[in-house]
Amino acid sequence: MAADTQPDTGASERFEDVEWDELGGLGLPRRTQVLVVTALAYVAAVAYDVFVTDDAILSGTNWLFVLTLLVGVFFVVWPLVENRRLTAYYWRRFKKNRAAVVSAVYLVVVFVVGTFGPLLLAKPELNVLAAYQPPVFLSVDSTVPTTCVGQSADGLCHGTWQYPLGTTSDGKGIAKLVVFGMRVSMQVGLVTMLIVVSIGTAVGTSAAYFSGLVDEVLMRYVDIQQTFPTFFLFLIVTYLFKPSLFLLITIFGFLGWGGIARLVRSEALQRREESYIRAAENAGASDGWIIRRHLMPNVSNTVITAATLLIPSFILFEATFAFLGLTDPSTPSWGQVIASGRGDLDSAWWIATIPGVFLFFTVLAFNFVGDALRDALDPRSEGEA
Amino acid sequence: MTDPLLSVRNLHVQFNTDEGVVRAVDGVSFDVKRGETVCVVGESGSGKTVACESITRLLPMPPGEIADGEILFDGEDLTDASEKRLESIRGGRIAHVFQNPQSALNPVYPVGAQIVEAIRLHRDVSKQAARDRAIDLLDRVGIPEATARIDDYPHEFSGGMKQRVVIAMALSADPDLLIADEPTTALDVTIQAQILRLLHDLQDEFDMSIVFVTHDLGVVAEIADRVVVMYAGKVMETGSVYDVFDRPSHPYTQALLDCLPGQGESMRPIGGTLPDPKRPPAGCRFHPRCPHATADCRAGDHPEPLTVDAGHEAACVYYGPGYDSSVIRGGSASESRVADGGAAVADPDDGHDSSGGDAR
Amino acid sequence: MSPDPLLSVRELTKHYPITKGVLKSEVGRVKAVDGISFDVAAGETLGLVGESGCGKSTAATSLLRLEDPTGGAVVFDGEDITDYDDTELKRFRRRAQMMFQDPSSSFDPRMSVGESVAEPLAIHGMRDRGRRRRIVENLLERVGLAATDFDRYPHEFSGGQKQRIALARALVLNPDLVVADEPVSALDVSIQAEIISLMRELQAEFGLAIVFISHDLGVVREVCDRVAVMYLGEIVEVADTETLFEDPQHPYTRALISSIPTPDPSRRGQRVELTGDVPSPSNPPTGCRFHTRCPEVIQPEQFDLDQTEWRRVLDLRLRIDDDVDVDDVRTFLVAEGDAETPEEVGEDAVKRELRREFDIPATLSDPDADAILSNGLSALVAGDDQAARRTLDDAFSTVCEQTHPVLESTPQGSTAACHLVDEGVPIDPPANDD
Amino acid sequence: MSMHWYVARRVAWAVVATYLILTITFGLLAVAPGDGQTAFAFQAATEGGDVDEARETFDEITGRDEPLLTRYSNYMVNMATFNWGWSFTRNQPVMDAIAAAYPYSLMYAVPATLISIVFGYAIGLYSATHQYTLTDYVGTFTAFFGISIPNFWFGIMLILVFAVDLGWLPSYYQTGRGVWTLANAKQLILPVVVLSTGAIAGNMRYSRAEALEYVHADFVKTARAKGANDWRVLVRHIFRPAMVPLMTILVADILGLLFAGAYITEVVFQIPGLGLLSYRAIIQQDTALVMATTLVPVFIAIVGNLVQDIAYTVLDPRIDYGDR
Repeated sequence: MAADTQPDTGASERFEDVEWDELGGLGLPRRTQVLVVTALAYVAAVAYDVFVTDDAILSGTNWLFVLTLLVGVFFVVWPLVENRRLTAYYWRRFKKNRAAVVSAVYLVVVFVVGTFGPLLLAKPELNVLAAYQPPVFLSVDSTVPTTCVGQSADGLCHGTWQYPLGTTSDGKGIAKLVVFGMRVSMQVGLVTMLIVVSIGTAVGTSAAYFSGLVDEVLMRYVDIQQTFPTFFLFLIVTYLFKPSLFLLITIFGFLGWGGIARLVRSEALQRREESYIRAAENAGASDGWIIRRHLMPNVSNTVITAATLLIPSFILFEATFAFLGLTDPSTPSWGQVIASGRGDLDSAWWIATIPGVFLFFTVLAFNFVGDALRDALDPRSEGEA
Repeated sequence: MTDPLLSVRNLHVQFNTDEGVVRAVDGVSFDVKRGETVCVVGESGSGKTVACESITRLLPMPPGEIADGEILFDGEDLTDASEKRLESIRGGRIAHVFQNPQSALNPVYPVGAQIVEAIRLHRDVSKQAARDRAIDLLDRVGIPEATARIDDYPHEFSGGMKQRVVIAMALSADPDLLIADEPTTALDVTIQAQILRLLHDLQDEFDMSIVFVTHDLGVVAEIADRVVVMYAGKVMETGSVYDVFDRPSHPYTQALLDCLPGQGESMRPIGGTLPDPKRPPAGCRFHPRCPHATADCRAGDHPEPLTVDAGHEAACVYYGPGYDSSVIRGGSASESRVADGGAAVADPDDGHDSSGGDAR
Repeated sequence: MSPDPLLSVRELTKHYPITKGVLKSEVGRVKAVDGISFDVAAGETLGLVGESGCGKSTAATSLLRLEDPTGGAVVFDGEDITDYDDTELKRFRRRAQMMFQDPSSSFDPRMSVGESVAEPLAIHGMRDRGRRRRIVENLLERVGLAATDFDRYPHEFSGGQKQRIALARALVLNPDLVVADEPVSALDVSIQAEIISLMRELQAEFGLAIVFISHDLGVVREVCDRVAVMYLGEIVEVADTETLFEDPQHPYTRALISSIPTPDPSRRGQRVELTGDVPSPSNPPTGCRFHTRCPEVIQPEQFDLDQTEWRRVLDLRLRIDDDVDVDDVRTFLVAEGDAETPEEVGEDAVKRELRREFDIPATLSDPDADAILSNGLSALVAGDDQAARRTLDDAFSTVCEQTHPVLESTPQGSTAACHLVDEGVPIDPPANDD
Repeated sequence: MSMHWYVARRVAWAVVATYLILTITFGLLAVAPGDGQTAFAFQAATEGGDVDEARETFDEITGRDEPLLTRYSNYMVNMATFNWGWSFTRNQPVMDAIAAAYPYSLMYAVPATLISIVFGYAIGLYSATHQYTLTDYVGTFTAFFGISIPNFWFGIMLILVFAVDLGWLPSYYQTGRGVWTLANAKQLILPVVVLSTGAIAGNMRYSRAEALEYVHADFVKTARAKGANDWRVLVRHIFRPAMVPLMTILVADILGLLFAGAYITEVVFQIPGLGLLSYRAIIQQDTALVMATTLVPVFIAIVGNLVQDIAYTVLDPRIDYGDR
């Protein structure tokens, strides 16, 4: 079996020679150190923004978005980089699904453009003169736009590069709106997901770990929360209070975690029965060690998959409410643009169509990626690759 | 002598996977006579289950595929039988019992309903008559208070009792052939003994042939009339149970016997691992682990089955011209085998079974 | 055995409460382990065998305090570990390790096997990553793998290889005791042999004591110095391996040994067969727990029944105490076509059927016993369950049911808990009816 | 624990959940700024009434001037007696408005539900039993399409193509046509398509996943070994056990997907059902109507969950009543 035995380098040590009494306690791993420092810095920055400055540097939603990105770096990117061999193995499994790879690339583009685009671009502005411009390479009857910004010929108004995707009825460039919409969608999807996953994981692991009464109380609460359709709750709340993106994110975030909590609980209960947890216990590991080193990483596979599949539903909810006009009208979102184009279907079809295409593909991409992740990360199919 | 009930001839079954073609069964032949018990024995991954599930095409196809060979059952070639024809044979003339009784019964139906279903699929009888027969069958396989238990659900039975229910279901249409795939592996030894006894008694009562698949040579010795030893998709040795146990003639059979624990003498591991099913070694499939391997074993095709004695064949070059078979058969041939578990393998190709050679 | 064993288990008990309702009130207890005692000397291998559900795995986890025992003492190297606090327990964990049955779940799929093997080192304070790696690489080579396997993940290994790695993990803290719970049961015979040889080699090299848990007596015979046989939470016999196999004293041990299939077709059919399943540990039988299945169960003095007949009569009696429903028997006979309706089935037919169901001959070899049985059955068929039970219980009771036997030394040098042993009743295995 | 006891517990639980939800909505109403009041006052002002008087009248009507506890008990009693208030925009009791609207919702939601169950499960099962075939790939891909496409946008696109461009179907729903007329059927086509697309996809995906759990199960192999044909294996041995988990999804699906989906569909197609009623009430700040139209689906959801849990116990003999 040991065919490729390496020559003894002389550096090898034998376990029976270890003097146990000489060994000291544990140090914190590097990731934890950096994590603590970053967390402190983040809290300080938020506190400064809230208590010291008058003008908010970043809105609440944006601070949450930054937090989401930091969490992503520490709990997804860092472990992936640290365990390169495992990452490569998951990647090999993931890339079998070509649609998912394409989707992932698309999502990265949307993420980058949506995150950084709005920093570089000015907010789309109302310009009645530029209303109803068709997208570039396309043309529309000259009677549709009030004035044609691009070339006008044979009674047709042609699109122009100034507004590559055309304009809305109030003259906002759709391309810009799409970019700003990307940010809203990414923020809603990712931040809500972070809240849902954090609470869901915390509740799920606590229920599984403490069991008994704690488990009973938490899970019965989840039962109630799950019965209450978030869609209608949000309707009531936005009706009674002022609608905003922040409100949407918090309501869906704080009431949408029931499914994840149940999932994490059942996963954690299953994992806890596995021999490797017993083995670690038997080696003298503390509860904290087991949760941190074994339970969390192994439950994370399921959570990541579920989270990826949750994101599109949040994006869809946001778009739906924006379409209904139940969100903050000053935040440009895809749903809003679609709603604004609804009355002009027979003349300016592109207004409702183009943002919808982006919305559709973004949701589709998340679904593809989530599905491929499930296949790639599913421990049950481990070893088949 | 009459024709055998079942005759598997040069059967090839393969799986087409992304990583290549797996020839799980690669030219297997054996016969089952009426009223006889044939044991197909081999390690996990030897292709024994695939071979047996191909007989009535229970194996999902695709991805599986019968690439070549014929399966003659009572004179009829099942490899080109229609699905409809196979359905009437399955459970009718050929019945199956599987390894894991815990999952072999549908959890949402009472056991009685499942036996009644099996009966009514092959016999045009009333529900009441089928139910009466189901009670009778449950009683015959040793379920106490059959009348009371017929409406119980599978989860209300212990493992051994479930296996009895599965056997009752298999017997529902008086089959001519029972294919039992490791029916006792998941059970305790004490329960295993009960089930083996039961099968033995039922065989006489129902006058059927049994193909019994197992990896446990102890079980083989207990119930077999004849034995087919498989390794890596090939048949290594066939013969009567006495031939095979008293005069094991293939080095692989000897190795299998030697690694049985608890026989009083010191046990010897075979060494090495099963070959990669996608890239089996040239020549004899067993040569990388065989202590007697010669240059002839390492090249060309797997050896043809050669006659050792009447009715006793071994696929080993030592029974061919130019070889002295006493090298293998003389005494305990395994002396020359390297006792160390790992170091026996010299072939670099399968030194490391990264694909999980002995994994299921 | 040396006067001071490394491990000494005394009256170890582990009960699981069965709770019911919202208030979780205890309605019963699963007596998984019910007062077992044994010693393991340094460097010795003790086998713990029994059918599934006999409590052997619970015994393992309780004696290592992976679960807290309900009662009893576990003395390891002179100290009772059931009194240990967390710090002491952690020190104990370094010296006692466990190996698990299922190779597919014994390793964290997200850790390389090297990290898994090195984990105990880190837990016990070895901070130097490089040093951990050097030690583990060396150890992997010694269990027959390569140093380069350190970075590979569990899914890249076969079952047999994983058990080698599991062995490495159990050894890496240089323990004095390893508890191996069915370490080879999930493996093919040929792979089993390899792991067993490896375990034997390593045990010799490091002077390990091993508690080897298995349901496979063949494997146990291969690796163990002494064997303890468990049945329903109790130890029924302890003996040196060879003594146990050559001259088993407890009928259960005899039945277990006889159930092992032997690769010798000329010896087929010569076995003592146990009927039925292991009873539930939540409600174990009174007296000797094995009396419900024991082929050698002692008969009352006034009868002289054939042992097999007696066993079946006792089966019938015990079942009637539970739930034999005469109406079911009638329905059965209707299903069999003996009558049109349950009411038409005659009394004699029911009695015949009851006897048939329990394989009791039409007349017993002892006429007195037969008369009593016949009376009892008549009462039962007449619908007087009480009278039937009284009649049968009075006549067909056994010492095995009433008195719990204790472990006693036997002339063969083993200890066994059986009335046959302590009463010196000559052992007379039942005739095989095959 | 017996099944009756279990069912009783679940029913009691549903009552508790209802009570909690009503309390929460009451709490929300109590803390929310009185937009309804402002609207009412504004309406009074435009009609030439006295603003302050209007405010007081409003408070009186809604009982806002009474102590919190009294208001709470009044609210609960009113809720329990289905005295759900007065819709000032429609000048009728809220219950009447709902009674008038719900047939329109049923008119397209019922066919959409049936279609999505039948087609969803049929395609899902077919896909599962024909795994890795071309039809399976097409089926799965279609499911992704259905799940990902936003209902409202899909509706608009269908209107754009079939109503605006091709002119085959009307783009908006018009009332006043007989329920069983061809014209009515015609104008229901697009809403049904929109609503069922997502639901079919959802059902298909879940039923495929569930069925796949069983396709390779040992007991399915046993059934085939008995000589059962493919159809029988599919229906009796795969679909029946898969029904158990599918029940859960079915209810969640009908409630979640259809209710939320119906809401948006009605707005897009201007169908005067519950969704549009609710939407208009929100726009017009008709608080009593908003509360009623949102609470109706919530209560249906509670009842649905109850039914689902009970169905679960009927379908799965293995369920341990004490465990839940």
